[in-house]
Amino acid sequence: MKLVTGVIQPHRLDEVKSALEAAGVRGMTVSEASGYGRQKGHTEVYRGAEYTVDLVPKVRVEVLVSDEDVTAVSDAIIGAAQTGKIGDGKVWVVPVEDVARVRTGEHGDAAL
Amino acid sequence: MKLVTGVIQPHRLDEVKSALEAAGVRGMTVSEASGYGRQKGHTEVYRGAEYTVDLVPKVRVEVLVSDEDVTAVSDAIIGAAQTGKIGDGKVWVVPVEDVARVRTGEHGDAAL
Amino acid sequence: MKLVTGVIQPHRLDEVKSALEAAGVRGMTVSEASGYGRQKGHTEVYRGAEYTVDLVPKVRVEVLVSDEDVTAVSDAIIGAAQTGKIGDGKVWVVPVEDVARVRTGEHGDAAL
Amino acid sequence: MEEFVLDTGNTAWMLTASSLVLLMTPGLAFFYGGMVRGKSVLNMMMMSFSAIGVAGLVWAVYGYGLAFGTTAGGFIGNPADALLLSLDDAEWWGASITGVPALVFAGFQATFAIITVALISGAIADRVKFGTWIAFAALWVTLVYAPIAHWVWGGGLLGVGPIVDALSLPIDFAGGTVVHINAGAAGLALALVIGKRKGFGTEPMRPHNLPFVMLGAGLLWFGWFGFNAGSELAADSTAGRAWVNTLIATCVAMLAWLLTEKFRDGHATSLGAASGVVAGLVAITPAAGTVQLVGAIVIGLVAGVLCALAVGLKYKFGYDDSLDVVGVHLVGGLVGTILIGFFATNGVLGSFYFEGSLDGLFYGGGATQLVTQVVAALMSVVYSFVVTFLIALLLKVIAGWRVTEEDEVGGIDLAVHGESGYETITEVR
Amino acid sequence: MEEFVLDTGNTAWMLTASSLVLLMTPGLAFFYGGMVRGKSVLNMMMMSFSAIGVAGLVWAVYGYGLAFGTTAGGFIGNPADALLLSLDDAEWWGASITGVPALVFAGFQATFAIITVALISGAIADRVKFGTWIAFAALWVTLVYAPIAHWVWGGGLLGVGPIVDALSLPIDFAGGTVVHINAGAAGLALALVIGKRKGFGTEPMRPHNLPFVMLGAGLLWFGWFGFNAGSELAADSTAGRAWVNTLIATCVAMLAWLLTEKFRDGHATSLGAASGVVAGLVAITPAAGTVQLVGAIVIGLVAGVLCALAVGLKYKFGYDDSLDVVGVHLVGGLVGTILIGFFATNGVLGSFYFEGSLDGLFYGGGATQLVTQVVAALMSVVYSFVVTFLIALLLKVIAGWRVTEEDEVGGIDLAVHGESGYETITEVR
Amino acid sequence: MEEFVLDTGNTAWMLTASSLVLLMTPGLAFFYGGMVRGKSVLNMMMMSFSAIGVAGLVWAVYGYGLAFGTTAGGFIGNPADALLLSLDDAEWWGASITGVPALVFAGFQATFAIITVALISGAIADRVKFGTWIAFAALWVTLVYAPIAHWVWGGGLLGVGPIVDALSLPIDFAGGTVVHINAGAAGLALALVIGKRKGFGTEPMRPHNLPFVMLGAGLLWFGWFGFNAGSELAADSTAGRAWVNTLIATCVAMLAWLLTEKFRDGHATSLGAASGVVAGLVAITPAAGTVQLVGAIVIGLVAGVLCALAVGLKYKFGYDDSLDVVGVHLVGGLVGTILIGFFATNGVLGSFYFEGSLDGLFYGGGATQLVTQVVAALMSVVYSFVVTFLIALLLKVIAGWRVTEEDEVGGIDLAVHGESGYETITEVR
Ligand SMILES: Nc1ncnc2c1ncn2[C@@H]1O[C@H](COP(=O)(O)OP(=O)(O)O)[C@@H](O)[C@H]1O
Ligand SMILES: Nc1ncnc2c1ncn2[C@@H]1O[C@H](COP(=O)(O)OP(=O)(O)O)[C@@H](O)[C@H]1O
Ligand SMILES: Nc1ncnc2c1ncn2[C@@H]1O[C@H](COP(=O)(O)OP(=O)(O)O)[C@@H](O)[C@H]1O
Repeated sequence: MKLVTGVIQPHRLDEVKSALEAAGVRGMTVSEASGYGRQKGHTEVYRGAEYTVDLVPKVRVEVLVSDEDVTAVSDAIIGAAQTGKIGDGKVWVVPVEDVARVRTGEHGDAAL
Repeated sequence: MKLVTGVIQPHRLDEVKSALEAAGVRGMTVSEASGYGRQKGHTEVYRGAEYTVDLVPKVRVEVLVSDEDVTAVSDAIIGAAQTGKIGDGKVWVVPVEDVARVRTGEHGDAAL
Repeated sequence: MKLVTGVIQPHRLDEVKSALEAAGVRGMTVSEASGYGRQKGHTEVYRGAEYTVDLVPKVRVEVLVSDEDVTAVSDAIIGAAQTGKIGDGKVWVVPVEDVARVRTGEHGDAAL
Repeated sequence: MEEFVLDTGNTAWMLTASSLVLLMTPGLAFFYGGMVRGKSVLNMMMMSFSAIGVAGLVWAVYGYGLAFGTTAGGFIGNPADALLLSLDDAEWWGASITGVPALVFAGFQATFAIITVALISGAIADRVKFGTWIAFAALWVTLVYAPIAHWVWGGGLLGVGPIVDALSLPIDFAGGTVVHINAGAAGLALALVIGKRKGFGTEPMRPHNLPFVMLGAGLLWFGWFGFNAGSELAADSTAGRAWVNTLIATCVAMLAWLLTEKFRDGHATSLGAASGVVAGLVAITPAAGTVQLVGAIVIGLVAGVLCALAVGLKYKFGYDDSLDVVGVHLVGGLVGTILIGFFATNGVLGSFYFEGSLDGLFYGGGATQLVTQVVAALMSVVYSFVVTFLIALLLKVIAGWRVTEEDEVGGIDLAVHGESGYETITEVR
Repeated sequence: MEEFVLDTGNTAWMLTASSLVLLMTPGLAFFYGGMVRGKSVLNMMMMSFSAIGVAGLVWAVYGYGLAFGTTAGGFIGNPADALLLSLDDAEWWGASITGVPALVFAGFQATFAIITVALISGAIADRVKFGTWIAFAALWVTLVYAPIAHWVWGGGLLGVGPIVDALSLPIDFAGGTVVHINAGAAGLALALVIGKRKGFGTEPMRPHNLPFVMLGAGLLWFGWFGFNAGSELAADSTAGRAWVNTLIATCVAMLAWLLTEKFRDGHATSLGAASGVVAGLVAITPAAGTVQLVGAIVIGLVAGVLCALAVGLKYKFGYDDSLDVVGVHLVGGLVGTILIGFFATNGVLGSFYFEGSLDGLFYGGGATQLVTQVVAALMSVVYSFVVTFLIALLLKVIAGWRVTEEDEVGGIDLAVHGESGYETITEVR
Repeated sequence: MEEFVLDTGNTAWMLTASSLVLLMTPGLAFFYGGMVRGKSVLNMMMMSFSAIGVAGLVWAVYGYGLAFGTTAGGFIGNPADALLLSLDDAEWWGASITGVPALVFAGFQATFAIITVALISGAIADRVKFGTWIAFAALWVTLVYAPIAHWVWGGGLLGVGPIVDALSLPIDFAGGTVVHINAGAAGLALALVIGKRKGFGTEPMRPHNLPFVMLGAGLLWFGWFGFNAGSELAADSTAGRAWVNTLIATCVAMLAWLLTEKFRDGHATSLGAASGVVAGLVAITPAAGTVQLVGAIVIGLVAGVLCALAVGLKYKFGYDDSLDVVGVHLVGGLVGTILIGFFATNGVLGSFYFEGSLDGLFYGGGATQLVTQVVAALMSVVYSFVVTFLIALLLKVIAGWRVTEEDEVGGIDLAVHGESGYETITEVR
């Protein structure tokens, strides 16, 4: 099993969710994040004092998948999140040694 | 070393913390997340317009453990987080190549 | 490729960012977290009722790096985040099987 | 009946005071709403807002008559007699004294009925069905608020008749017995019938937004000047006295609560400051126009300390008076009502209000006024507690009070109102 | 011209009422600001605050003259004639009747111009250039608000002349035609010219902070007592009637909106309560001093139900009136203005306001007043819609209305104001 | 001493105005509280709330006497002489002129003392011990506020005697020298003694909640009508003039600040709008009843631009006046106080206030009034700065001002008050 993590633009979340559903994914975990990279942040001004905010809002999507689905899932995320603009984000894959469903205690692919 | 991650129902956090303490865990990292899965979200209505919120609040618990403690720790999380209702969450295990304690710079099991 | 994750004191984020830039890192993902460990939380009092808050605020920094940069990057984080006080946090390394840049679809080290 | 001669000054003040008192209920929505957890802020606020709707409408249709209509044996007024719909300026007792139109008085009084209902909601935060609350609000204004208001202010049995003859005229300048003791006793009855929140005493239930609590306290204080100084029904020296006492007693109560906390817990908190403000306002309410500044200072001091201590009682006795309606309004109301027996100085002050009441123990009037105050307070406590308890039981049987445990844990805002207070990650895209 | 004799009571009330109405615009900033997404809360609030700045200044320099100066054919006043800068107490019509200084009246009226502009901004949330809004505000007060205010309140063609002679004197006690119908029609015109937000109808756009919406509703209600009871320009029985009607109609409208929702959607929401409050306030505005309590109750009921239904129209017809200026202010304003034709009881009530107007259909006055009300309402709708549409088109050509789509999606607060409303992770270190 | 004849209208207005001014301090708590970081919002608000408690109590016990009691050589009043506890309506100078009870005047003045103390707290945000602040508040009202109030308003050396004889009567209608210049100079002294926040000038310290800042600005504006128009102590034409000037000068200052920002930084911000509002209110304060509308417009314009520029000075000179008490209150107060020397038109206006003062340079009165204004302003600046500096040094030695650096970084709310402003992940379960 693998954990596919995508850090994407917040406004692409709906598209990514749909793409993952279409790819047969039945569950995922989403959280807020901030990104730092090529995409520039912005400057805010308060009473004349400038504040540079170099972190930009991102959303993290994590999907546990069986080994054979890895490519399909990462491609689904990449495809749906892509706008072609700097800051679209990253997708990465990490090996997972075990997964369990809390409700039932099942382990392995059955837990996905 | 391994990283055991649990995505659980927010109101089980206290129980999970206690169970982990009981299992001899001395540290963990907790963060907010939202889950998408079998558990249904809810519908909100604002001036007659419906909004479907399909993400449900979850809490992520991450515990770095030595190889021999993996099963004890995942079982502790599963046991404490289980309510038997859909949405109880997942627990997964990822291999970790190195851990360091920032304060001392120690590496490996000593850093846990 | 590896994923280096640091859980650090929030007020060290700026220093860590600078150190990572100096180490040649061009991107990272940052998120909020709460830590539980040796560092004590605090007690709040509301109308005489005490609430023990044992989670302390932390910031999580994640950096995807090529295999050869792992040590440099973890050392950079450790060095910059270190204050010597309890609660400075952890840094750990997880193997990554693949990374993709969403914008271009590039894979591997080129995606970093 | 004398001819009505308008006094534009008094009327201006009463229009203002009525507006100020109406603002108190949204203020209370913030005072209470900030104190609950984020998942139930809207429900808490809705209990206050719906109290305005229900109590306002009841008041308009028959509540004013119940409280201020021709008395039936001192117990209750005639709902039809003085129907708000046909109020005539020359017909109400205060018109010739104050030159304020009857409708202005009726409107001013409506705002009192409204906030008294809303105050009670603090005792039952986070757990009750909205429909049951609405029904309760209507029943309670009718069966509890209107009678007590009638007794004290509407020419009922605490205004004329045997009790007054035997003792003295009870003093309740702006609502110690009618509003605060009443709401406090009712809150206790409700909390007992309805039971505790899941997790009470074991799980942390801390205020989700303390600035909102401060906002509520600020708006309440502001509105309370209308409540207390408006209760003189005129813009005169006694109103000025009530105004200054409302400022100073509250200053002292805030400081007293903070000091009590500092000694006991090691911290002077903002929740303590906001709570001290409300405790002081509650306690000075019955006494505002009837004590000199030194009396106000003592009342503020006693209320600040006692209420700060009293809010812990619920943990001792195990009832979940969630936002301390008992600890603040019942205790604070008793402090003010009883200390009048010591500090009243009506002889000196002079206001049409005080004809028939005596000076307090410390001002040479003997103990009679003190006894009278205790009797009035007890009557309010007992009647309010008993009748509220019965109403609550009735509703428990007919409609049920509690939302499901799942809804309570998941958050009553979502379950009952289909909304959540704030934008969260799930909405931010 | 008679000599000016100050009435301190009426003046006290008008100073208070003016302050209350001014507070309504910051209140509106919260009512509206809480309803938009977190990324555009500041822009929403800035539209209200800047409306104060722009409309206030315009009013001071020539707006008051346009509305209340010597009439030019009933259509518009002379901007120079009654210049605010040289107002003389003895010079304005109301001085001898009310004993209120001219400047106080001018100030009171300024606050009406201000809030009317601000109300419109709800129709075009989250998407317009700030500079264009500023220009619009100045043009609109001049070309739309001032004329209609002149017609109705400034001795213009809805106050004297052929229309009044042929029919009757239209009744607009506190601004149904001048403020709410006007703002509603203008909002519709703007929404049509400016177009929809990106994602309208497809993406969720839920209120980011409902407690702020409740706060706004509370402050609006509070301020509205000044708006309605202040429109009597005196502290008298009619002001008292307006005050009570403003309370009770609003109570009923809130409950009616909640019931409508409960039946339709299954939930009684806090946004519904806040919206019902505003709908009731809007509807009672023109009628506040001219109907008895039963009329107020019916007006509140009709407004609560109709507005709750009307806010869905924008999805049917596909215009993005973002915060329902049409559904609440246009519809609510029409409800109140037209129901006056049924419920007016001026004969009984008596106020210098109503000389020349008739009782309503239900009070024996026949249908004339009803027809008159409809005519006045239509004139306001048509004039406001057409002229606003033209102003909006002009500005579209000259300056452009929309920020870039990228800025809209990323958040107008950051793009236009260089700020974000709340501290976020990126700032917390 | 003449017999006291109550004027209910003036009294109604003063009761209202007093309530409005009291609301300003909670309003300030939000204006300031929104501007600091989330981890110190409660402490910021507590400085305002505790200022109410402390200054209110001091005022009641002896402060009123110090300011308004029989003068000791023009420098200070007799604390015992006019003890608030025994105020007699017929005894104070204003009673026979205004018909307002003495206690109402004393209460009105209490609210001024309160807010002046609270204003200072903006200069020392996020870093001071709560106990030291409490002690400071008590000392400062006694040693700085009361004397200056006595000089200007209490029959002291800026009201009668050699300075007035040699020059003219300084004009401070509602508190330019007594409140704003005073608070600004004191803020500077405190900021210098106490030192900078850790991270000042290097770390971002942005407002954590700008809607709260807007709320504060809105409540301040609302309350300020009581502050300025109430300072006439009557509901008359001059009060009306003060009201209108308070509206229009503030409109202009808001627009001026926004334009200044737009030119300098490229953005018109909401913080700028809120700041412009306060700058305009500050500047018009001393002049509100004494200038015509054109004067008010110029004062607003100058204040808006100058204050927008002045808030940057602290970075240049390296003192951490955290929330710009100097840039807004000292600079704005000077603008208003000095421009009176150009724009005063007392001759025309007529109010008992202005007997003894002259018209301004632009109104044919020559330069004498201008010189007088400068002298009064300087006396306030110097006295306030020097005495505050000494008090601050004393407290530094005795009690210490700063919390530990760790507590400052970790958040003063948790460290000092044992609370945090908002629910966070750690509480949400
Ligand atoms: N080395 C990295 N490790 C972790 N996250 C990264 C890394 N590089 C980029 N990111 C994440 O990807 C996001 C997009 O990266 P960025 O460099 O801005 O644009 P792009 O990937 O399109 O070139 C960043 O905001 C950050 O969240
Ligand atoms: N494939 C997955 N990858 C990552 N997280 C998942 C996955 N499936 C479920 N989850 C997480 O587990 C939570 C519970 O899953 P759900 O399907 O609702 O119930 P259950 O696991 O009890 O069948 C989800 O809310 C989500 O956070
Ligand atoms: N076993 C663990 N697994 C995951 N995170 C941990 C673990 N132990 C500690 N942490 C994280 O590291 C932080 C610091 O740990 P702590 O024990 O307080 O201090 P230190 O590491 O300096 O001894 C914790 O707040 C938590 O976020």
